[in-house]
Amino acid sequence: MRNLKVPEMITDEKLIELYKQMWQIRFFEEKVDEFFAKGMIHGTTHLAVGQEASAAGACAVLEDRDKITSTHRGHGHCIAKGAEVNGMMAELFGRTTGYCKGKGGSMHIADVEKGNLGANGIVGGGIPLAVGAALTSKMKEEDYVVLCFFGDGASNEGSFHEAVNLASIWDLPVVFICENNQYGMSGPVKEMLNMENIADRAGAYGIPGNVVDGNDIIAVMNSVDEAVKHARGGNGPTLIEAKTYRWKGHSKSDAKKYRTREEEKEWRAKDPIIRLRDQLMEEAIFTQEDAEKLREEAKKEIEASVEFAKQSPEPTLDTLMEDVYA
Amino acid sequence: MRNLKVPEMITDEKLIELYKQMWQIRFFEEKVDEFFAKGMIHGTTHLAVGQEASAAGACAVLEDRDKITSTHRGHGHCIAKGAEVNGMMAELFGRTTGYCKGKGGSMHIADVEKGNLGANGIVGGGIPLAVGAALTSKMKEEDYVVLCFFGDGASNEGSFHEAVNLASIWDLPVVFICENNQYGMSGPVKEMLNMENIADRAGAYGIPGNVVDGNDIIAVMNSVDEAVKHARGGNGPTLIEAKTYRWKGHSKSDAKKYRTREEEKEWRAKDPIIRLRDQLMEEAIFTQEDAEKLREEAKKEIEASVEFAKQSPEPTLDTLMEDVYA
Amino acid sequence: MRELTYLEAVREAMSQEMRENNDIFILGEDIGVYGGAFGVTRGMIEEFGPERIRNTPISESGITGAAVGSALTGMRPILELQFSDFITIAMDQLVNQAAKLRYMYGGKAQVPMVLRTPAGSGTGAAAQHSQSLEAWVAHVPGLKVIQPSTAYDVKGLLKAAIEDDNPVIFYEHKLLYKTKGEVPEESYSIPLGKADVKREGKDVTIVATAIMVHKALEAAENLMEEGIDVEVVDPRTLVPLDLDTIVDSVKKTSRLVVVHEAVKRGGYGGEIASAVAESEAFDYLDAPVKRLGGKEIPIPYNPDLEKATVPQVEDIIQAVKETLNKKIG
Amino acid sequence: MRELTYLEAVREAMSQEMRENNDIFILGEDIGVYGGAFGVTRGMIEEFGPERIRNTPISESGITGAAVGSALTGMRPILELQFSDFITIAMDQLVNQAAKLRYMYGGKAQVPMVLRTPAGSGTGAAAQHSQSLEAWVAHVPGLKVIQPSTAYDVKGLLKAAIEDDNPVIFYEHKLLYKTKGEVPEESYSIPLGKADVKREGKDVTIVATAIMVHKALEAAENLMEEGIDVEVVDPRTLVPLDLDTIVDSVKKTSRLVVVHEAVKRGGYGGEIASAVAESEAFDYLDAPVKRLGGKEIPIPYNPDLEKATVPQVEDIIQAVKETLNKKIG
Ligand SMILES: Cc1ncc(C[n+]2csc(CCOP(=O)(O)OP(=O)(O)O)c2C)c(N)n1
Ligand SMILES: Cc1ncc(C[n+]2csc(CCOP(=O)(O)OP(=O)(O)O)c2C)c(N)n1
Ligand SMILES: [Mg+2]
Ligand SMILES: [Mg+2]
Repeated sequence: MRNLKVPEMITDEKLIELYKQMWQIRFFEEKVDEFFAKGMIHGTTHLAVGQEASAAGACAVLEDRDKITSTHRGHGHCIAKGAEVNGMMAELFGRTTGYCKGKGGSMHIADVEKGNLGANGIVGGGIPLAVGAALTSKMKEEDYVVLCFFGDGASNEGSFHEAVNLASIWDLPVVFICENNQYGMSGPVKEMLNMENIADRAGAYGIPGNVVDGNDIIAVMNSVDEAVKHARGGNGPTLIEAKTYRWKGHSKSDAKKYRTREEEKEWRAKDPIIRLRDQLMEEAIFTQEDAEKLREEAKKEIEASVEFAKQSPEPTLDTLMEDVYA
Repeated sequence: MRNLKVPEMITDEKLIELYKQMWQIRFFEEKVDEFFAKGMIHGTTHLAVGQEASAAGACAVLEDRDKITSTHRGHGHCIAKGAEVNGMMAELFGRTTGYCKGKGGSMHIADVEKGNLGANGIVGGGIPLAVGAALTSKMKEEDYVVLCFFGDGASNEGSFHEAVNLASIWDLPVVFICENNQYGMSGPVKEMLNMENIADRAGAYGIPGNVVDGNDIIAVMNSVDEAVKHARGGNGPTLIEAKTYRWKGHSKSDAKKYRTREEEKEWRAKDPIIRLRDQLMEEAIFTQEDAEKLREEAKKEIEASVEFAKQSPEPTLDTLMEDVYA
Repeated sequence: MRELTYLEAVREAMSQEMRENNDIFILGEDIGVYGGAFGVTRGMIEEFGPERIRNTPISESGITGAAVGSALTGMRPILELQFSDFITIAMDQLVNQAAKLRYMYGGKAQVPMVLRTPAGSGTGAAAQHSQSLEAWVAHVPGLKVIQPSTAYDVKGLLKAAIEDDNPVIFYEHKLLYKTKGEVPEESYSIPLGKADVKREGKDVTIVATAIMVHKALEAAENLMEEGIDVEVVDPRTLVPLDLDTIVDSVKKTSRLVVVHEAVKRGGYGGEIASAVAESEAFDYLDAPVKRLGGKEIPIPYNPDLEKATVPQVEDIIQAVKETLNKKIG
Repeated sequence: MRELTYLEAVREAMSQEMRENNDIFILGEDIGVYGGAFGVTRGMIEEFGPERIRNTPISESGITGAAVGSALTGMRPILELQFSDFITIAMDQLVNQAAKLRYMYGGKAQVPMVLRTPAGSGTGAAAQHSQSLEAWVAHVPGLKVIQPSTAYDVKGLLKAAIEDDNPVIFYEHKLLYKTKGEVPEESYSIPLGKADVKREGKDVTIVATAIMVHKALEAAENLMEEGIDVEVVDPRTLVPLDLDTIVDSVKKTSRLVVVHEAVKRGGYGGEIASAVAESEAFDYLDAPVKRLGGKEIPIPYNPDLEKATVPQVEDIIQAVKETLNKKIG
């Protein structure tokens, strides 16, 4: 019956859930975009609109006990790993009910207990952390895998090189997933690396490398699932490159001079959410009406998170000196 | 007539000179070893006995205007790039006539004017410097190539990754030459990298990689010559791996527990100096007597350098605060 | 006179120097068409082209080393690090290479480079993008360290930095980028190691750096209303430090408050305070030297918490009053 | 009592802790059969095996990050960096990750790790292998910083560091490794943040760290012959700093000399001197606080030059005398 080949744990319900999750990510990001533009949120932000499939697809094949490390562009990963959007939105509003009690903000949302070891404001900074977490898994025989997200730009940091090498020689259960969205802040991947596929860097560490269409959630799931199994089986890391695109500017203030509007248009046509919707409809997993309803639900949840955030208390100054030392 | 295939600028005279130079390196190192053991030299030292061919062969194909960056194990590179052994030995004795006026010591001998940009006490620390020097060559159109020496261990430093990537995307005239002597301080390359050849890391930067027998000076020359031409032609960097072995311990105090005496014996049998001697005799470029004479000359020069060093003045304390700022 | 923003003054200094000397070039992440994370180099690639306004990969250690290597061989690079917090990745190349090469080589080399980088909090960018780490580099022999506070100073000091034959760390403050001041069009240079008395006064000396200069001046205005006459000294360069000007001021006022945004513990305020105490000014001091600095916490995200982390005008006012109320013995 | 060297005491502390708690492991370059650059871990791989005495590639940033990541998820890593100068490569993982994760995450994480690393000059290893950079990390909220000076202290402080739930930077001094002292066989812990009065005296206080404790004690012996009675206070931990003990001592002696090996400019001596001046001890001071530190140069190779770079016993004697000859006002 099925044309869709998905990993065995991915049920129809899960696919439906993932469809909705991608909308959650999209709406979350658009809300944040709006609030930043209005000056209602402080600081800076990096939105993953257009990249929903790599976050949702990669995390979909994980077990609860598995962990992730994320990046400055981390809201999607966070939602995909199961975070509550309320706590996330509250964090962006700097409230006490936020994941970091208002101390971290967009770039530092984490939920260590549930296995999200955190976003990271340092490009490449989270990659060695993932390796360390995988070392714990191995040494304590906790049988979890660590999924390490990073960008194309990050693959030029020394931390990438050192960390992947470590994971390789120690056969650690990590899956390195490079979300190649074609640019760093503005630096085109084509000018910053002299090779077609970042996944080919796997060869420098003697590990498998895989290129995948990052806008195809099914492809992402299959690729990550394979890598997770490889890792869980004690065979060490894999480097996956998910080719994708960020629709918005790099951060709040970006005139996007480094790319053309045509290119943006082409990529918008490859909307990963619409793609999954069409696939699920084709497979009769849901109807257009279902799809619309799920989209609406997702939207409402994000709106509710805004209410939650707005009604949450601001931290008081007596919390300032707390949480430095354990 | 010739079985020896060498780069076109390598004359018979040059080959003879190289033979002598390798002995200079060997004797220099052995002298230093002796003085360290006797406590006559201060600090620490890293000797390149057994690795003479990669230093001498790689530098042999350079023009005077070309530059090198070196490592903590840098005496051989220094001699090969044309330094005076007197100034080197004086430096090790901490004298004012030393290359660094006694302020640098073994790990910091440099001769920037003549194109040796210096040894480096930081493993991997010199690799980005080489890239910077190559950038100067390109921007000022000075048409020189930079030969960048580093070890197998250094190839796991982030600085290696970042620097090679830079050189690649900017097509800089650098030749990266990894002297793979099988170990870091004690870490076996087999346990520290999960791949057969370090040269294969070239693939991660879209540049050519070459493995060469580092104990075969002719092979080293040919490989480096090709890479130098490639670089000088504006085609960017090459990564060469010269497989070799250090006969002595890592530094002054090394019980060499991490390797076997058999392995050492095998490698000693591949003495690069004897190998060149036999080749030159076979090709009738010199006789055994010539060879013996050259060896003696080299030895005398090193002995003379010791005399020079011993008779040189110690720096006075009024030089202490000099040379910090230009 | 013509007014420029601090940001425009940085750009003008670089452009003027680059027109004069082909050896000068800029390298850094996204400095090309993007114009740099804060827009400082905006428009420069159009004038100078992509060779001299050189976009780099995200490789702080590699590009810093490339700057050092190019400086060592005759170029005069200006390296932009997007946030001064990322100096953590470049420390080896800065400290073990740039700062030491000349000395290690017995004076036979030089490394004429400038590392420009924005520091400071107040933008809501949280703990990894808001630090003030100048104390680290000021502790390292071989480096020079500059913290300009005005548009006028930033232009003159940057020219001096570019012309200096040593590695210079040039801290720009994010919140100052948009501040305006009179800036002559012609090229001029402010010698490194010359403090500036930003306000004369007789009752108490405040030594303040970077953005704290402005907060100190504001505090001084407020205090004047209460009849307290504050002198504000801006060292401008931490290394070399113009201790003489500070000492002279303290000899006049007999009281000293040192204020910086960086974390107080181990901050450069300790150096300044101690150096004054060791100087002839000690005998003139009528109260202990008081230091103000950032709290001993990572910079938090929430705006109120963030503000409470670093000294504000009211804190300075209070510190001055405390100092005035203290008497020795 | 049984005597151990400082080096053996480090090893014993680690071994005892590792026997008690399987979550503790050591990682670092060449710490296996080689025993580490200074031989500290020699023999440990035989007892604990290669998983827990984990040899790493030469990747200071990667292995530091791996330590942080493993600490974040339940292990208690001890990371050995071969020379403290290489901390330059690890700064990002230490400062932007280890030190800040807990705060950034609103207190919902912890990073219990120890970074052990040998510091200091005197071995002829020149500028890149001889620095004392403790002031950097002491400036960073979220880190704790220890500088033990004796075999007894090193064992007790290391146990405390390993048991601490925060990232702790533990500086060992190369020249102290071979020094001997009485060390109990049983496991004991010295609380972090507790200074030790290494010698009681009434005329002047010397606050000295690491190897300077020994030089200060030697200076004190010499000065005693001239009737000058010196108190030597060893803070042992820079963060947290036991200011109370120092203040009490200064209140007693009225004079303070602070001495460390690190470069004086921007060194932690400035923090200590200023903190004392800001404390109630200020009113007791009969002379300005005097700081002694390393000269503002990279460490040179030649042994005489090297020695002249950092404070020696004679310098301390002289500083004490100068302080005694100075009178306030
Ligand atoms: C070490 C470091 N360098 C630079 C930056 C500034 N910066 C933030 S995001 C970014 C681009 C990152 O590119 P990539 O890794 O491809 O991720 P993307 O933003 O495309 O998701 C840069 C340069 C940073 N935060 N950290
Ligand atoms: C950044 C850094 N890490 C560690 C060291 C200590 N160390 C000096 S040499 C060495 C081994 C280097 O191995 P490799 O690069 O293979 O060079 P080799 O010594 O074999 O010539 C180590 C670990 C150092 N000097 N610098
Ligand atoms: Mg990207
Ligand atoms: Mg090696």
